[in-house]
Amino acid sequence: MRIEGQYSFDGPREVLWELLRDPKVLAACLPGTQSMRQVGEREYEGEIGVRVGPISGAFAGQLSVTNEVPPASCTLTVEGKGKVGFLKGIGNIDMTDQGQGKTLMKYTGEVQIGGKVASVGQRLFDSVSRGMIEQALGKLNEQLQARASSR
Amino acid sequence: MRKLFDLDLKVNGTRHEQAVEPRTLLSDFLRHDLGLTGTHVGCEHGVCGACTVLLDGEPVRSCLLFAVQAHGHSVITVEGLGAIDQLHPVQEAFRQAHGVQCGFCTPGILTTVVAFLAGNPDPSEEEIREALSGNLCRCTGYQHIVDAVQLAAQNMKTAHEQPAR
Amino acid sequence: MTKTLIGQRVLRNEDPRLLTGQAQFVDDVEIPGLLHAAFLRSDHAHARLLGMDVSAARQRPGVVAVFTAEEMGDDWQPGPPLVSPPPTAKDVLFYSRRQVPLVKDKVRHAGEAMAVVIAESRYIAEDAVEDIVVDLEPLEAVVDLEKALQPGSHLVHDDLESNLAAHLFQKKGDYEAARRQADLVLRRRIVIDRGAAAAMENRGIVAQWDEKSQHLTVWDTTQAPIPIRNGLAARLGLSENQVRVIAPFIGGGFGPKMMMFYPEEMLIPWVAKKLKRPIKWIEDRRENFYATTQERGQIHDVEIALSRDGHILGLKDVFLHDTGAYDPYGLTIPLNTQCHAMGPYDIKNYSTEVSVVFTNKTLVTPVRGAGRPQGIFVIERLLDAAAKELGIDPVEIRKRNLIPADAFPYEHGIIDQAFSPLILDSGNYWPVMQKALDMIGYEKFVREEQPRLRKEGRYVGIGITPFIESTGVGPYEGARVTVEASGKIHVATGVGTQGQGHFTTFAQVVAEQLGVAVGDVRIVSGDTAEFHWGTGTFASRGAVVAGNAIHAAASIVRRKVLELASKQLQTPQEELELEGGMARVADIPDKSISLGELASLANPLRGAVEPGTEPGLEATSYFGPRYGATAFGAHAMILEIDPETMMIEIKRYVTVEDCGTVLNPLILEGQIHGGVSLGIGNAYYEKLHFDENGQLLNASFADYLIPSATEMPRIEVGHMETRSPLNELGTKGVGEAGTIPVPALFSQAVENALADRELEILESPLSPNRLYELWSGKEAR
Amino acid sequence: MKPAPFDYYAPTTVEQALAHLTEHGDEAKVLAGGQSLVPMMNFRLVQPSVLVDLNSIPDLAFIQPDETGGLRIGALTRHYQLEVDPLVAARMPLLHEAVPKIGYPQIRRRGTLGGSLSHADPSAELVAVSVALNGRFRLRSPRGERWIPAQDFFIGLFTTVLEPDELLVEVALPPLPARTGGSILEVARRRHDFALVGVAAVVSLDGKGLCRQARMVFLSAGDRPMEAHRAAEVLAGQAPTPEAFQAAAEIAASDDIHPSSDIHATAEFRRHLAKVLARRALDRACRRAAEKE
Repeated sequence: MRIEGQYSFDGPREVLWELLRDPKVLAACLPGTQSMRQVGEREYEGEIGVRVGPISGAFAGQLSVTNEVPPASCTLTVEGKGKVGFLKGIGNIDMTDQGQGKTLMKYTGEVQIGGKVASVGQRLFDSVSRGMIEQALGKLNEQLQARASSR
Repeated sequence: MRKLFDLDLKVNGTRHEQAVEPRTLLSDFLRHDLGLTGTHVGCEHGVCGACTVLLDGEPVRSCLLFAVQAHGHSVITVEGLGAIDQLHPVQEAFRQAHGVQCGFCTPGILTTVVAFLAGNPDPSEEEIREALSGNLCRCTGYQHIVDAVQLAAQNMKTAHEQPAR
Repeated sequence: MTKTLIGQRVLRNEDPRLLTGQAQFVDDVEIPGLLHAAFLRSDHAHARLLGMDVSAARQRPGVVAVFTAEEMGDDWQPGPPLVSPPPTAKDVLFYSRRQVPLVKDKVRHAGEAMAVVIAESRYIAEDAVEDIVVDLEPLEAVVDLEKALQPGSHLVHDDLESNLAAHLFQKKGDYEAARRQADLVLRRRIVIDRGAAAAMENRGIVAQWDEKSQHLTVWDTTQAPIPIRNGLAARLGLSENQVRVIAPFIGGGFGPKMMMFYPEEMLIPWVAKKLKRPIKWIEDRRENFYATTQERGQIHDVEIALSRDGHILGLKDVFLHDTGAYDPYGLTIPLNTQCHAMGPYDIKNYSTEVSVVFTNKTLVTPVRGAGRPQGIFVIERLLDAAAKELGIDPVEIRKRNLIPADAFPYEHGIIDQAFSPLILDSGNYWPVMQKALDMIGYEKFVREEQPRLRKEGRYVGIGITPFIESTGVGPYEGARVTVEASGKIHVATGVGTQGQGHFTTFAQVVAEQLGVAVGDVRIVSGDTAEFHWGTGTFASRGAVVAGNAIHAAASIVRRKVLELASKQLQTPQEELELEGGMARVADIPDKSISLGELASLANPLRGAVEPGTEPGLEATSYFGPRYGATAFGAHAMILEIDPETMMIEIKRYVTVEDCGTVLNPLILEGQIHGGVSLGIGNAYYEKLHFDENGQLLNASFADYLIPSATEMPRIEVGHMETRSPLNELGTKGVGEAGTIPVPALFSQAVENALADRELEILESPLSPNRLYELWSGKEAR
Repeated sequence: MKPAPFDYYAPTTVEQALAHLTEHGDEAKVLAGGQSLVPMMNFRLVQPSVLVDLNSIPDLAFIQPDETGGLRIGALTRHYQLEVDPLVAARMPLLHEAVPKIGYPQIRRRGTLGGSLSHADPSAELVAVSVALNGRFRLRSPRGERWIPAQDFFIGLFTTVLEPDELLVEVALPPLPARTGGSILEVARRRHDFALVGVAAVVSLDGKGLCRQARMVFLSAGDRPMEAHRAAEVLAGQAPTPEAFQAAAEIAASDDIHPSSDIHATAEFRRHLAKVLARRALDRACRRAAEKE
């Protein structure tokens, strides 16, 4: 399933870029991320608990950041697998200055879902993935505002 | 295993007391614990309707109920409608109108129709199709089933009108 | 014989049991000590199996055993080929790759079984399945038929050079020459997508190994108990007489239960024998969407050459057929497509070429229709396009091309699914089509109603589609008919039954011969202990092939009865009649003897049976047709489309069938009704949505849309009878007639309703969303 | 397809139920009709370790008139009871019209009002209707009770303001203003499937026959019931003409909803259908309002 969209951040691009490089921040922003361990240069592992109303699944997740072009663009890859199936998301992120210390993030990518959730829950994917992305970006923006104001 | 539940219910007029695991589906309890295999299981997610039984007279999906939920209630299955040598009027109508092919969806349809006709003894074809909309059948295209329900309604009406001797 | 039973609306013998919950289906089998199986199935469509840890599952209380491919050792073998490629056909290429009991090296479709858990209950077995940890390395899935054949595509079977599973070319006449003379040549690309059979009963197997008697009993939801028994015996190293396969009442077959062997079908008996415990596995609905075979996926690049007056000069079809991850069923489906793409038409020049493609999807084997609907869809869509191009009425262009009544038997010069020459045995096509037109009031609708409704801004459309159905193919079936001392008749035959009413139609055939009540004829089918020669119930052949075998056996028994009765009553045979269970002298009531008494006399306890004679009033007989009988029919439909919501409502539906001698019109109508409902599903509701990774996105009845009572129109059924010269009864099959023409007819009626939009429908199934895209000229797909 | 193990409680009072929920928190699920929950449990998408079954609490099933002309409905009231109750038909015709569109007959015999609302499926008729009718929900927890307006209750896909130890016990539907009509329309593949999109409309006319208030709530058009605020603004004070309805429908379909794509329909087709249904629903609701003299 293709995803694309954009989000306007209330902070400068350089700070946003720092945040994206900080695994603690990523862990805090990815919905339901319990833990995150660095397992390689820009590669992380952790537990993600995805919850949609009554449906909840624990996923053993991996996150990696590649194609970094500081402070402008990179590729985020999230993978997880659990009892209810697996998911894989690849997102290309592009950041541009909007002036007044704002940053516009454009993202495009693919979400792949498999197993039980895919076979009986298809009607939910679209809004779930959109919801999770918006949630993550919202959290990131909060962190950004905090970090930016603390300067 | 989780704590067992002491279940006490009536099925087809007979009382049963039995300890069951809470997660046991009513459909499995009826079929495998009580051996009432007339109730069929087609999807276990509440769409096909093959497992429909009457709970206190109401048609419900036995695959979406836990046996423990029938505690203190009364269940009627297809076995409780009529016997081979003494078919229920609805069963008889299904035979007359050829409303049965493979017969797998039939028990759930019979229980649904018995309850439906009790509430609506003189239904239109549209109402009948609406009443059947929660029971999938792959063999008949529903037409002979609809005919059977109409026939059953007629027969039960005339039987009702004739004074019992 | 006084009155004939053939053709009567006889009520079904099997119904009382089915109506009271007393009929035994596989999941109803209970055996003391029964254990239950559940499978671990792959989430991925294509992946390398790197490892599996089943230790936690084994330790779970209530779990008896867990098996993987490794544990099977040498017993791990791919299933036997079900149907070999056509030996007679030239230019045939076929790579046989068969399904495996459990994944060993790599997963080839989502839902393929990787391990089986045996436990005290299905609940515990499913708990334990979740305990298993699998290490899979995902590979790119092969999903798209065209991409699959492009060089560099990932391979479903690494040992093959490409994903080409088979290639078959057939021709008659000279298409290129015909094309050169044509006034009009049309070329189209036609896409038909996958659907499921979705019988209400999922598959199931119960296997019991008796160590003391060294005997295996298997209850199986199969359409082919005898081949299953033979295959199991061979695989388990047993004599065929050590294996009994019972196909009890079966909750709908529709083709996939003809598939032999499913991995579970081989595995469960193997486990039962290994553990010396009875095992039950009942497929659940989600498994059914992955593990039970499917059909229909094809892409046709097709060309038709016509003369100005609408005569078909030639047809050229090049198509791809999706066989899924394996191809155990050979070329049956594409052969059917090739044979039906000429429809009921007199086509002299034909060239057809199929490439069968492996994909990372569930296996494909016949589903009610079995390649025929695709063939009919192709030719009928082309004729509708041609009619528009040439400005000829759609009925007229068909009439001009129908095979004329005096042309039968009509030899096509290509081979059919049974590898015998495609010969249309008999038929009189136009009157059937005419009757359908009359029944739906075609003239009046087109002249008066449609114009009036169009003025009111309503989008109503009509269509009519003629079609053929090849039925009753060989090789053979057999039956044993016995008169018992009770006077009741016992009939044993090999074919299984899945709701077709065999217990009644077969009984009618026997009762007709022996002058007994239909209710006094007991049919036993699908139990190898009762009869162990035969193939199975498929290709609309039960009533034709088994029916005629039973007829033959009953005729012999009739002769034996008359011979013995004539001795007993000292009356010449020709003066005797069989009626009401008695052999009697026509007009002397007291000069009679019951069949029961005769049966006892034929099986004496003392005295001597004459040399050269057999005891009992019994006969076993077989029937194998020279080639398949071909039925004909025409369906017509009126529908209305809401031009804003794109929702379609079928207003009227008419079918006229010519399937030779009708045994029981009541049952025949039931077959048509059910067939049409699957056809309507195929045309408008039922599509298996595989995403680009081979994930099935609608593996539930909530998202896979089977027509319900509120979607089905009333179906008006008409009959014509052209006997088949190929068998005594003159019967042809009708099992798939309801399904075959529907998608073609539906598209025709939709185009007709939207005539002012001039849109062309070259795909099936359709949906409101898709229609909206076509309507608003958006080719988003 | 068998559910994972769980412990089962069948309290007979709301207090007991709340006690169980408090004790088990997130581990527990409430079982009402179970017609959405149990399929998910059978698929093992949901594996609660505790089920608290409300079906033995008699006080939760009731349909009562309130003195102002509205209705008070207990959370455990079955869909079927709403379908046949004369009071519902008389006072809340929109609800009466909506219920037969839910699931199948057997599902409606078992499914409950409170269950559907707490499940918060954006495709559920009752969810949209409860907002369209200005419903107010009574929630109880060990901390006491609170009343929440329907439109504030639903906060996301399958997500409400309910705390883990809180129960929806009652729904209050206020009386409809004079000269008010309602209509619910859906497009579904099969009659009883989840709607590709649907809309519940409530129109109130003023003395001059102008739209005093026109309210539309869409289902299957976002992650919650989607109320068409912009369209409502445009219609307020307008004469109920086809043009006005068309304009409002177009605004609603483009600005007020966020439909998703799935295998049955693209977001674009859903917007198209929303526009068509909105126009038809407004027209029907308005005719019905006009009849109420």
